[in-house]
Amino acid sequence: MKNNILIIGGGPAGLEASAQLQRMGYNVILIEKSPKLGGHLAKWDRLFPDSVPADEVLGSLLRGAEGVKCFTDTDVRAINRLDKSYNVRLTNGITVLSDAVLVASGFDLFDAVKKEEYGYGIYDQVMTNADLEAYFKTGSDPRIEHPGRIGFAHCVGSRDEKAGCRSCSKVCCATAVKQAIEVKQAFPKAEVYCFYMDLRLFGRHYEDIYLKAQKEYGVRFIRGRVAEVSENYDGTLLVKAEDTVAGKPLKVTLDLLVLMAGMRPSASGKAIGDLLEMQVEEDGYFAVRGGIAAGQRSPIPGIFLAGAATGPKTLPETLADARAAAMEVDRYLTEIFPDAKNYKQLVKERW
Amino acid sequence: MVDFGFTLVPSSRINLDLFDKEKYEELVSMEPDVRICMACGSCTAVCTAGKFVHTSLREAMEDIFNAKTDNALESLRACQLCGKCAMVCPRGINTRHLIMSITKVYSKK
Amino acid sequence: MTPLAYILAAQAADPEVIDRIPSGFSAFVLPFTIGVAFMFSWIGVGLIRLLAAIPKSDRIKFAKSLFIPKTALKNIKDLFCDCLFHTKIWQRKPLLGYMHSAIAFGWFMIIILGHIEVALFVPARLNVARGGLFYPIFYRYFVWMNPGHTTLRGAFFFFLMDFFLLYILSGIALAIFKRFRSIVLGMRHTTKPSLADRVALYSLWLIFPLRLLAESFTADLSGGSFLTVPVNHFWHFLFGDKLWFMPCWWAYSICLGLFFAAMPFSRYMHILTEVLWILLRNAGVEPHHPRKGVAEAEIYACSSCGLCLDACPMNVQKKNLKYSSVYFIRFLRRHNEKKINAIADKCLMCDKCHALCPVGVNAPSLRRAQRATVNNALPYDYSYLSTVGATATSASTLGRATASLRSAPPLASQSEAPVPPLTVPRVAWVAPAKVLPEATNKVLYFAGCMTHLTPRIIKSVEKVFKTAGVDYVFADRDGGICCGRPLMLAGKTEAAAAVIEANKKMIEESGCDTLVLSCPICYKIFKEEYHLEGIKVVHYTQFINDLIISGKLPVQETDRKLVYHDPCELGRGCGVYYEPRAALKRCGTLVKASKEYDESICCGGSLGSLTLDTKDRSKISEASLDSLLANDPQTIVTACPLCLKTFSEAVSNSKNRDINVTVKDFAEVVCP
Amino acid sequence: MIYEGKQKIWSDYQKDIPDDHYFYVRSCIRQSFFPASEATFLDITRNRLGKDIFETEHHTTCGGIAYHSDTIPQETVMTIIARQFALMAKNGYENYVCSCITSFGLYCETMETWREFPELEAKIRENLWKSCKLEFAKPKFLIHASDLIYKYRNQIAAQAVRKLVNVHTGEPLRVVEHIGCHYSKMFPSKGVGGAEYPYVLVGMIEAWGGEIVDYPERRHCCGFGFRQYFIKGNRGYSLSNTHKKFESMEPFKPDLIITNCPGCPYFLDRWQYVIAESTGKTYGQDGHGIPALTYEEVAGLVMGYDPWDLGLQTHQVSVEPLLDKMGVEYDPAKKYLGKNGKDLGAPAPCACLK
Repeated sequence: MKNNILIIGGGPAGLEASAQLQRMGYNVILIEKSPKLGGHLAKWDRLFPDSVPADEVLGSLLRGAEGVKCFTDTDVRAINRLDKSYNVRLTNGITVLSDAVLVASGFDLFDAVKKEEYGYGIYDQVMTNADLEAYFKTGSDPRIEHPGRIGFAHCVGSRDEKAGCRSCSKVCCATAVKQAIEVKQAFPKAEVYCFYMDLRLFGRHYEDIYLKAQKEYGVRFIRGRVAEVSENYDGTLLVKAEDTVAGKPLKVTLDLLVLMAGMRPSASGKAIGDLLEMQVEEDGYFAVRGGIAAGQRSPIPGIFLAGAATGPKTLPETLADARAAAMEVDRYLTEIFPDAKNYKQLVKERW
Repeated sequence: MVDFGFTLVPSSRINLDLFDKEKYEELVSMEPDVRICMACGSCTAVCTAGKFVHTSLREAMEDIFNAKTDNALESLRACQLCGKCAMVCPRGINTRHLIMSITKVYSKK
Repeated sequence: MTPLAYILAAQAADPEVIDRIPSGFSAFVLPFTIGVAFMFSWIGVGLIRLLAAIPKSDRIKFAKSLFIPKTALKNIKDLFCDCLFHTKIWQRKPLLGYMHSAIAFGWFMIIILGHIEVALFVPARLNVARGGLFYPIFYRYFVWMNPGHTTLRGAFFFFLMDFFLLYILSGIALAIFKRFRSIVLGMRHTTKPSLADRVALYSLWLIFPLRLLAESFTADLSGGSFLTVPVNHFWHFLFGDKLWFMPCWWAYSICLGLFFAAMPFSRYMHILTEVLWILLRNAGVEPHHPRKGVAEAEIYACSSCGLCLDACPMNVQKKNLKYSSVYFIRFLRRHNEKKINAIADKCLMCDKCHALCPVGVNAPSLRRAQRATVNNALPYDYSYLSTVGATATSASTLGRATASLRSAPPLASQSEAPVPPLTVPRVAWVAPAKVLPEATNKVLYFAGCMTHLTPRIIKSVEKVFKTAGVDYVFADRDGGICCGRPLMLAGKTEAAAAVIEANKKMIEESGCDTLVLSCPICYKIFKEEYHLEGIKVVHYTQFINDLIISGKLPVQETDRKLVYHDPCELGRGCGVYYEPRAALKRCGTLVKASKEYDESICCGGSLGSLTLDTKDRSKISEASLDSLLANDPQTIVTACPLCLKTFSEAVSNSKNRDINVTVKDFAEVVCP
Repeated sequence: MIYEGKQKIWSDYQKDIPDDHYFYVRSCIRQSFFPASEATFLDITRNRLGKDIFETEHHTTCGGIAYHSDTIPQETVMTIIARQFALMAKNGYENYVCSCITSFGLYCETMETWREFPELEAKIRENLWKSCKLEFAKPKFLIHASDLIYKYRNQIAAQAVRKLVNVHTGEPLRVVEHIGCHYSKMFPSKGVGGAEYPYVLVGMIEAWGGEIVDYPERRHCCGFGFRQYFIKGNRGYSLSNTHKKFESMEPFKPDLIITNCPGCPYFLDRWQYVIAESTGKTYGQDGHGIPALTYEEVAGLVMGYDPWDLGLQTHQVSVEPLLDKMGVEYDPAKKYLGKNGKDLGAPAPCACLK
């Protein structure tokens, strides 16, 4: 008998896990709340560190998940736990009896409006990293018209307790460096500044793009968080930060400021978590069972987690996490789930 | 003018709008390595002259970016070009040539 | 054989040679005459200008030197060896040496013999007014052999002339061949000729074949020997009795004329300027400017032979060929300021091009002079140095390292002293460790900036001193100031003088009698520029070798295969090749590098270059490493902190995973 | 500037302001600098709007000046504050409205501290009883006087005789608002509109027909700063602060600055004079300065009070150009007459500032 597996979230984690589980012979049902599969990846133009088109990556993920039963525009209405399985009522009226549920609800981008001092949504020339990607994809944005000076404010909604997000979002430094290069490619005469607190370029090739940004594109990296943004009479921006390396306050007039909005736990993911009474940690991301050694099981038997639902991750990390989750689901469905007699004991011992 | 016994205090703020792009480009064409510093401070730490007086290539580069070029020259006046900084620079910056190039470009008014 | 006396007597009796053309002139000599007259006037004017540009003292020095027997002898020797025989090239590349000497010496002999012939047979024609300028050159055209009166003497000259013509032709053949396959003659790279070079070159190629043609056409009239006579017969066989020799003589003259006219603008200028340069060099007159005065003789003495191309370590990458000394000198001649500076700054100052130059052109020194024209005026402020010497008034304030103190940690006050602002001078740069009585007859060890970044050298040197029981003072244990050589190399001559002054004061007041240096960069400048009265300046390789010879430092022989790298500043810079090798031979088996002694390849870490980037440097390191690894050594030994660091990095970064070699400092190997 | 974006933020920072029955406490500084403003506040609220605003002569300073100058400890200042609150309760009020921003900030700080550290509150309760034999109480609503005028802005507009409009051009007056630092920078949620885009004064200007201008250094301190101003050697910093604000607002050509803090109108006014007299630079039209008024003064002008009754003659920067623009009738001869009609004498004319 084929087990039903419900995967919540049609982003990279959900797609990759669907593909893997389908290959293992399971009956996979994938639901996605938005009309389109791909999550944030579908909105991105190019990916760090080597600037591959996001569409290419998404294309291969979608091809991998071909044949998976997929409902877009669909959310979870209610979940009931049966003895071992879950009875899930979807918003499209369908009810699924699922033996395992994989929550791949991903992340939300930090709402940059909350950092009031940066004036996103108030000043004409302030945009976010996502807006810039959209510009790269569509080629048009009223804010971008031959900007002479462009700034990137790192850590917007990351490492900011007052904004309710203490943790690092992991991907923004590399994204900022990538976008700084891309902006320089689009506007070679522009001066580009990156305001950072620490450059967390930990991954493979990340340091290379940092060096490239400096060496080939002359991007200026200023160590200091953007503290205040105001609008000048001519609509340009007055940006203030401290150059902590020089130990002096600094100001600069910019034509465009790009806010590197960080990762926050997905709000709709949280809603589903509430239905399941899933445990959430202080940072807002779902708690995992077994700590760092086993990161794909939730504390509730039969509920699995993958991707950014359990904290900020890069795309390769998300995909690896999804594959690992698929393995975990398979292990559960072959070793624990079928044994009706000892199920509870097995769960106690091995979940 | 009335003397009130106090007056406007000059700002210590860095104003990047004063950055002289032309001169900087001249420097870059002379020694492109000025772009790749990551402000680790190794050069300053090993500096032979720095044992006696305040000398810092790292600061000088920062000062150039921050439109305080006179400070940059000041930071390098005591340099003996011994090359220790070149030996320790993790990015392999050609420090000696950079120091001379900075002096060359920014000491002509 | 007929005695010479007889030959001379016979000449008076019956004319052997008859002046064929009474006027002693033919229109074809014009191209040559014009060319050569132009060349001589050019050189004459140039010589006067050059001598005028030299300071008066140097002029007097130069004039005097010509009459000092020792210098005069050396002049003669150098002129023959360097200009005619090219012994330096012979030594390194025999085939190339043969080529050069064939053309130079052969041509020289033809000219001399031509004049002797004229002097013997038609002496009146030596007079310039009667064609003395061209007559000896075209002698064979102007004379008619008196058949049946040919003496042995005449035949002898005919033979010599043909012999040297053949000699030259063999050289020319090689030269033409070299243009296309230079590697056969031992040159990987050859100079790219300029336009004037090409004109002169092709004329030169043609001159001697044309001479053969011209002389062989007239050989039945004006005589000839083993070369020209058979060729003459061949022409007769081919063309019968109607030989139109005039076009050949015209062509020969035109080529000569072209060659001499192009000469001042081409590399061939060296044929004459070399003579002046050798005389000036031997007189001890040194250039003060990269282009003016003596330097002019020096740069025009460059033959553009291109031997420096292969010598230059930068040329492991073809793109760097343009920075070679030959091009530096070419641009100096052309006054191309921008290119001159770029080339001057790139050089590693390893001195190899100088060591290998057949005419001894000191290009690195010219480059340094060029750097000085730009960099000497750059502002600096060493006011803080003024206190350095003053406070180190006696050895008592020096950091004295006795055996008992050596292991003691540095005082907290030494390492944690706050840095005062620029205007406040530091009290003492050598922190006092212990007050000792006046030190005389003592050794002062100066590690230098770079050695402080390679602490294993310091450790080993101190170990050597301790083992050998040397009572020494460590001058810059807590760091010192720079020796001034890097400033000197950068062309900041005045700034270097300030640093030298400060160090000199400190050393002289230390009361030491021997100064030991572990850095060749320091060593070179201490030796050459410091003029330390009564203090012996030695490199630690020399000092340690002496310790070994005198039995003070016992060494253990191992079976390790060692290879020694000659640091540029130590080997070529100061001529220290022997001592390190002598010492190392006692410690293991010393194998050869493929290039060593004065041909050793710079490690790439040199402070000499101002603009060479890391990538280019690592390519040089690789090449140098390859040379050292030629005979599979287990340990690379060097005696310079820069080389040590560079090779250590080169070995660990090497793409060749089979490399199994350690890099060690000389002192580490001698006293492990 | 995207206005909708600001509106969204304003909607996030609203606070409850009761309509009536307030215990009013005055500001030490304002009573000296601009005494007419407090009088106007009481007149508008009591007489024009018919509100119950109670005042007692027994209230004292809040202790803020001493506290911020590091001369008294926190417990002392808290006890002083507890006494004020006790007076309010004793008189049967639970809504506390203060005239001073420093006080407002200090009250907020104290209440938050008590909330976080109940043991400290207990100690103050004890101090209060020991020293004054008063029953400890806390206000139900803590309000700044500008909050109240903000609350009544539409009622005031309804009674207004004129708008903040240039009568010659028909264009709204360009107004710069300046909030006292301690109004909402410490606790953004305690101020109307928060700290980044405070709405308390903007609301008044919008209601009264003016146009608000937003300039880069709008968040910057007026230059007061107790330590900077009190010590002459530091006074240059205070001056430089103010200078920076004026340099930043200059291109926007404001007609008027509206403030809600005791120190701000004073420093924004007097330092214009010092800047003009020591450097020659003026920021208003034709060598005039930019008038820096309190919100009560602006409300009074709108409601048709006589400028000299509002105390506008106590400003260094002459207000006449503004009055002319607004079409306010005034008698220049009465400018320097005291309350009793006696001539106080005109000040010596300035060299640079008209």
